[in-house]
Amino acid sequence: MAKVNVYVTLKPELLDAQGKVVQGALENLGYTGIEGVRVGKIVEIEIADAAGNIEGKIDEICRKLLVNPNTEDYRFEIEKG
Amino acid sequence: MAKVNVYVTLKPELLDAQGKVVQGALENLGYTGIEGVRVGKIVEIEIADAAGNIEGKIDEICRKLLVNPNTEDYRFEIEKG
Amino acid sequence: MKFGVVQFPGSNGDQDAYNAVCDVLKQPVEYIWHKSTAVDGFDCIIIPGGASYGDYLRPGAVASLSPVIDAIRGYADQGGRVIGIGNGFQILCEAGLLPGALMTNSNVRFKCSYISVRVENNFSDFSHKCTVGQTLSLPIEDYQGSYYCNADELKPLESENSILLRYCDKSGKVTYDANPNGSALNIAGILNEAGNVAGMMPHPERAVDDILGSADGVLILKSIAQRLD
Amino acid sequence: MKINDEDTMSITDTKPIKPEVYKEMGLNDAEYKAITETLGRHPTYTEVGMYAVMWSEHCGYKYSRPILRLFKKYREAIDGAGLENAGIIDIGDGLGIAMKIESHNHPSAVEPFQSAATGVGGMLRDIFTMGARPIACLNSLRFGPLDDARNRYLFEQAVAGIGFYGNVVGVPTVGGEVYFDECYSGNCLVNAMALGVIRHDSVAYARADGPGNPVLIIGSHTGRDGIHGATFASVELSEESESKKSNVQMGDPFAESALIEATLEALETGYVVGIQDMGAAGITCSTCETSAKSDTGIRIDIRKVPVRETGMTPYEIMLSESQERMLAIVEKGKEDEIIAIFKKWEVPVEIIGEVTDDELVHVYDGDELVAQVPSKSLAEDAPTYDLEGREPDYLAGLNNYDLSGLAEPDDYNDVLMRLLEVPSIASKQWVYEQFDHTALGNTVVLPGSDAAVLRIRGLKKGIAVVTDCNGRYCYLDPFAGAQIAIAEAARNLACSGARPVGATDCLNFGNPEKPDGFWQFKRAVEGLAEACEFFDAPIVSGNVSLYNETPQMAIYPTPTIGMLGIIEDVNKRCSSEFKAAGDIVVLLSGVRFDEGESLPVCERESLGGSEYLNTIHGIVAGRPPALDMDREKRVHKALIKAISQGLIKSAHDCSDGGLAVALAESCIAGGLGADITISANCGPSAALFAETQSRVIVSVAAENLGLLREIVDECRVECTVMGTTGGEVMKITINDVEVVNVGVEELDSCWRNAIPGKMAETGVGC
Ligand SMILES: Nc1ncnc2c1ncn2[C@@H]1O[C@H](COP(=O)(O)OP(=O)(O)O)[C@@H](O)[C@H]1O
Ligand SMILES: [Mg+2]
Repeated sequence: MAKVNVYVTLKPELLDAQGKVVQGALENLGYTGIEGVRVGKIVEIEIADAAGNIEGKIDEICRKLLVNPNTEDYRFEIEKG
Repeated sequence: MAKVNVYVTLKPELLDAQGKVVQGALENLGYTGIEGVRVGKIVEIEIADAAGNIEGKIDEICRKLLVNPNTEDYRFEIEKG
Repeated sequence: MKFGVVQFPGSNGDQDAYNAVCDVLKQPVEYIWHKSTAVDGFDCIIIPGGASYGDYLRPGAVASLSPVIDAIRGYADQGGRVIGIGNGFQILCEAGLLPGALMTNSNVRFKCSYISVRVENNFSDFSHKCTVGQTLSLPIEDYQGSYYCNADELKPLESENSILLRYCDKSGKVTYDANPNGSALNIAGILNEAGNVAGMMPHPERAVDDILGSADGVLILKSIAQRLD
Repeated sequence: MKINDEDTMSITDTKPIKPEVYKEMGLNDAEYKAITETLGRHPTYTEVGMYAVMWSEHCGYKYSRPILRLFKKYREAIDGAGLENAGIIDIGDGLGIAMKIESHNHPSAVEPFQSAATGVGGMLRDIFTMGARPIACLNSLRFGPLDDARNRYLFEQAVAGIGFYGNVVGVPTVGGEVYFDECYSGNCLVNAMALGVIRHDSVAYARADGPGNPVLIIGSHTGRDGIHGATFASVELSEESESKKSNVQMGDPFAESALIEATLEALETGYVVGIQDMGAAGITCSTCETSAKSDTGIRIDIRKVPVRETGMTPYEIMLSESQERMLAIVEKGKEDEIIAIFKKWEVPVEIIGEVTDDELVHVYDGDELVAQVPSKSLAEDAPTYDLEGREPDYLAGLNNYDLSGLAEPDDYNDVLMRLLEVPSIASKQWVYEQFDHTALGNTVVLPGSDAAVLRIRGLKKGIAVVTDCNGRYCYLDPFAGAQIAIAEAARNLACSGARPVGATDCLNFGNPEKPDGFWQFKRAVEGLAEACEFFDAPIVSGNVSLYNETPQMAIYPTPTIGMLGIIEDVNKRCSSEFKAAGDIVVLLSGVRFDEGESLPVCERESLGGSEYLNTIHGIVAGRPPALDMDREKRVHKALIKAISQGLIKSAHDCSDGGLAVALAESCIAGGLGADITISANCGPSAALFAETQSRVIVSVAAENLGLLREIVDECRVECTVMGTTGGEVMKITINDVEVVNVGVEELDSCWRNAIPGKMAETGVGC
C-alpha cells in the first residue's frame, strides 16, 4: 500500500491566467503585499502494491498522463503504508 | 517574504469525477493496483510581508476565497524566506 | 417593473439576458456593474450566465466576493427577487444565497445541448406560468453543472418544495439517463427557503423563440414579469 | 526616452551578424544582404530578429504572395489600400460581416490544448480589431486515425482547447468539420474561424496616421512566450521542433473577453485612429504594418511595455507572441479618455510611443536606440520567390487507376453501417457538445445539420456559415478538389436556404520548396479563385499554412473553405432531418440524365476518391467526382427558391459516403425511416456510395411536389422522386432488388457511437 501525492505546477515562465485572477481578487479583498499567485494541481494516487521500483512507475505515470511536459513541472512524494 | 502552499482537496465523501477519469485512464494504460485517484489544487502564494499572524491571514484567505467549504478541505504550509 | 442584469468582468450571458428582457418581456432593463451597490429600485435582478472571471479557481468564486453581490444579499433579505442562470447559479451558491455547490460534470467534459427539465414547483415567482410536471426544453452549457449539497440541506430542499427543475427525459420521467452531469436528485434548479431567490443551470433566456429550437424559456421569464404586475 | 526631441539618434558601429545566427532565425544569405543594403549598415541583433519574423513565410508570404494574387479581392487590396485583419462582406442594411479563418497547425502538434485555444483567441481578435462584434466561431480539424493513442490525445486536447477558449469568451462555436486520415498523423490541422457583425460606417483600420499621435499597448503583459512562433510555423516539423516546445503561448479567454468589450467601447468614441491586434511577431508586426500603411513611422520605448518577467531583452519584447494584446494609435489629446475605458474594464494599457513622420520604426530601450528600420522594408518588402511547381509523378498512375475490376460487396447493409462508423462521416456530437453553440442566443440551426444558421437581432434576414474541404479529392486533383470545396460549401448553404456572399480560406499545404508541394498549392489556388467568383463567394480573407509535412509524409493538400450565405427570411431556414412521415423524398441533381433514367449516368470512375473506396477497398485512387459548376449553381438556385417559398421540409447534400449515407443521415436526424426506390445503370455500390456532385436530397409534402417541379424545371434541374418517409426502417431498392434494409435505430447507434466509442479507449489526462 502506498499513497502518492503528485504536485503539478505550471512552468514559471508561462502565463498563469488563473493565478492572476486569484491575485486580483485577493487585492480587491484588501490583502496587500501579495506578490504572486500560481495555481497548480495535486493528484493523490493510492496504489495497492508498493513493492518494486515504485518511484520509476510514478515518474512514468506523470510523464505519460498526469503532466504536460510542455507547460508543467512536477514533483511527487510517496508515503508507504 | 513568505511562500505559502495551499492544498485544496475534495472532501473524501464526495465523488471525484476527474479522479475517476484519471484512474480509468491509468487502468487503460495497463497500470494495475490503482485503488483510488483524487485530483485537487495547489495555490502558491508569495507574500512580501511575513510578519504578524500570517497563519491567521492565510486561513482567512482560504475560507473567503480559495476553498469552498461545502465541498473542499484544505491545509497549508508556510515557508518563510 | 424594472429588471437589472449584473455585469461582471468576463460574464458573457449578460447580453442574452438583457436582450431577452427587452425583446420578449418588453420591460425596462439596465445593466448593473459589479462594483455598484445601487440595487434598489429593481423588481428582479438577473445574475447572468457565462464565465465571470473566466470561471477561474471555481466558477462563481471570485464574482461572489464583489460589491454588487454584497448589495444583492441585502436586497434578497428584504424579499427582492433574484435569479441566477448558469454561472449566476454558481455565483449564488458560492455567495451562500443558495445552498449547495456546483461540481464538475460527471464525465469531466463541457456539455452544451438542449435538455428536458421537469417543473417541480409552480408556486414560485419563477414558475407559476408552468404546471407541475410540465417538461421544458432548455439549453445547458457548462463544465461544472453537477448540483451537490449535503444530506442535511437536501432534505429541506425536497420537503419545502424548493426544487424548481429536475432533468428528465422527453416524456417527463426523471431518470438516471436523463441526468446530463451527475446532479444530485437530477436537480437543475432550486429556490431559497423564502422562495425569492432562484438558481438554475439551464438557460431560459436563450430559449425564447421557436426559431431557436424552443420558446419554453418564455414561461419562466413571464412568470417573473407577471407576478410582479 | 527622448521621444519628443528631434530624433537625431541613429545606430552606428554595428558588426556583421554571423551567418549561423541569421540562418537559425530563418534568413538566407541573399536576404541578409538585402537587409544590409536597405539599412546601409549591418543590422543589430534585435533588427535581424525583426526582419526574420516579418520576412518568414508566415508573416511575409514570401512563397505564396505571387499565387494569392489570383484572388481578386486580395489583388485589389494589395494594389490599393492594403490588407486588413479580416475581410468584410456586405449583407445589406448598412451591415457587414467580418470573417476570417486561420491555422494553428504546427503548435497544435506539440501542445494541442493551448494552441487550439490561442487559435480561437487570435481569430476573435482579428474580428473585433475591425470594430466588429464577434458572433460566431467555427473550426476545421484534421487528425490521424483514432486507433492511435497519440492521435486521440491530440484530437481530445484540441477540441477541449477550442471549447475552453470559446466557451469562456462566450462566442458560440456553431459549426465546423472533423476528418481523420493517416496523412494528418504527424501533422494535424487545427483551423479556427470567426465572424463578427459590423456597421459599415464604423470599420476600424490597422493604420498609424498622424505624426505625434500616441501609441498604446493594450491587454496582457508581455512575456517570453511564443518568441519566433511565426518562424516555427514556416519550417517542417522535426525532432528539433521538440526543443522549441517551451515557446507555447498560453491563452487567457477571460482577458480576451474584457478586451473585446473595452476595445469595442473605445472604438465607439471615434478617437482611435488605428488599431492592430498582436498575433505573429507581436509588437514588431503591429508597429511596422500600421505605420507602413500610413506612410508614417513609429517610435516606441520597450521599457514602457508592461512585462511579465524581469530581464527581458529588446529582442524578446519585440518578438514575443504573448496573447491578448493590441496596439492602438489614438488621437493626440484624447488618450486619457481612451485609457479610462480600458481601465474601467481592468485591461492594462500603457502609452509606449508615438507616430513619427519619417517612415521608420524606432525602438528604444530607455535611452538607447536598439532598432531603427524602415517600416515598409519590414512590412512590404519581404522578398518573394517564384517557385517551381511540377505535377507529382505518382498522380497520373493514381488518376488512371483501373476501378473496373472492383468486386461488388455481398452485403450493402454492412457496407452502409461501416461507412456510418467512419469517424470522418460519423456524428460529430462528441465534438460540438463540448462547444457552447447557443451563446448569445442567436443560433437558429444548431450543429448537426449542413450549415449553421444565425439570426441577426433586429433583422428579418439571417446568415448561414459552413466550413468545407475534402482533402482526398485535392490530393487526387488539387484544382478539381478545390473547386469541389467551394461548390460543396455553397451547396451546404443552399440546403439551409442561403445564397453565398463571401468566403475565407485556409490553405494548408506541404513544403512549397518541393516542386510537388508548390504545384499542389498553385493548382488549388487556381481552382479556388475561379470557383469562388463563379459562385458569387469572393474570398475576402484567409491564411496560408505551408510545410505541413514530416519526413515521412505530407498532408493532403487541404484548402479549407469557410463560406457565408444570406437567407432573406430567417424564419424560412431549412435543416437536414426528415420532418414527418409520408413526405416525398426527392433527389435534386445537376447531373445530366439520360432519357428514361431516374439516376445519373454513373460509371465505375465516379467512385474515384470516395470514402467507399477508401474504407471498404483500402484504395485512394481515381479522379475526384466531376463538377459542372453551371449545373451545380442551378441546383442551388432551385433549392434556395423552393426553400424561400416554404415548399421544402428538409434538404441535405450528398457528400462523403454518397447517396446512401446522406439518406441515412436525414433518417437518423429525423428519427424516421424511408422507403426508397431507384433505378441505375451501374452496380449498386456506385449507385449507393459514389460521391457524385451537385446532388441534394429533399423532402416535401405530397401536395407541394407539383410546385417544386415547376421551380426545378424553370432552373433546369433534374428532379427524381425516390420514395417516401416513414416507418422505422430505411429501405433502398435498386432496379427492383432490395439492397438496403436497416432499422433507423441501428443506423443511429452506429453513427452516433463511433467517435465516443473510439475515444473511450483512452482516458482524459488532467
Ligand atoms: N469541429 C466542429 N466544430 C463544430 N461543429 C462541428 C465540427 N465538426 C462538425 N461539426 C458539425 O457537425 C455537423 C456535421 O458535420 P460534417 O459531418 O462535416 O457535415 P457535412 O458532411 O455536411 O459537411 C455540421 O453541423 C458541422 O457544423
Ligand atoms: Mg453537408
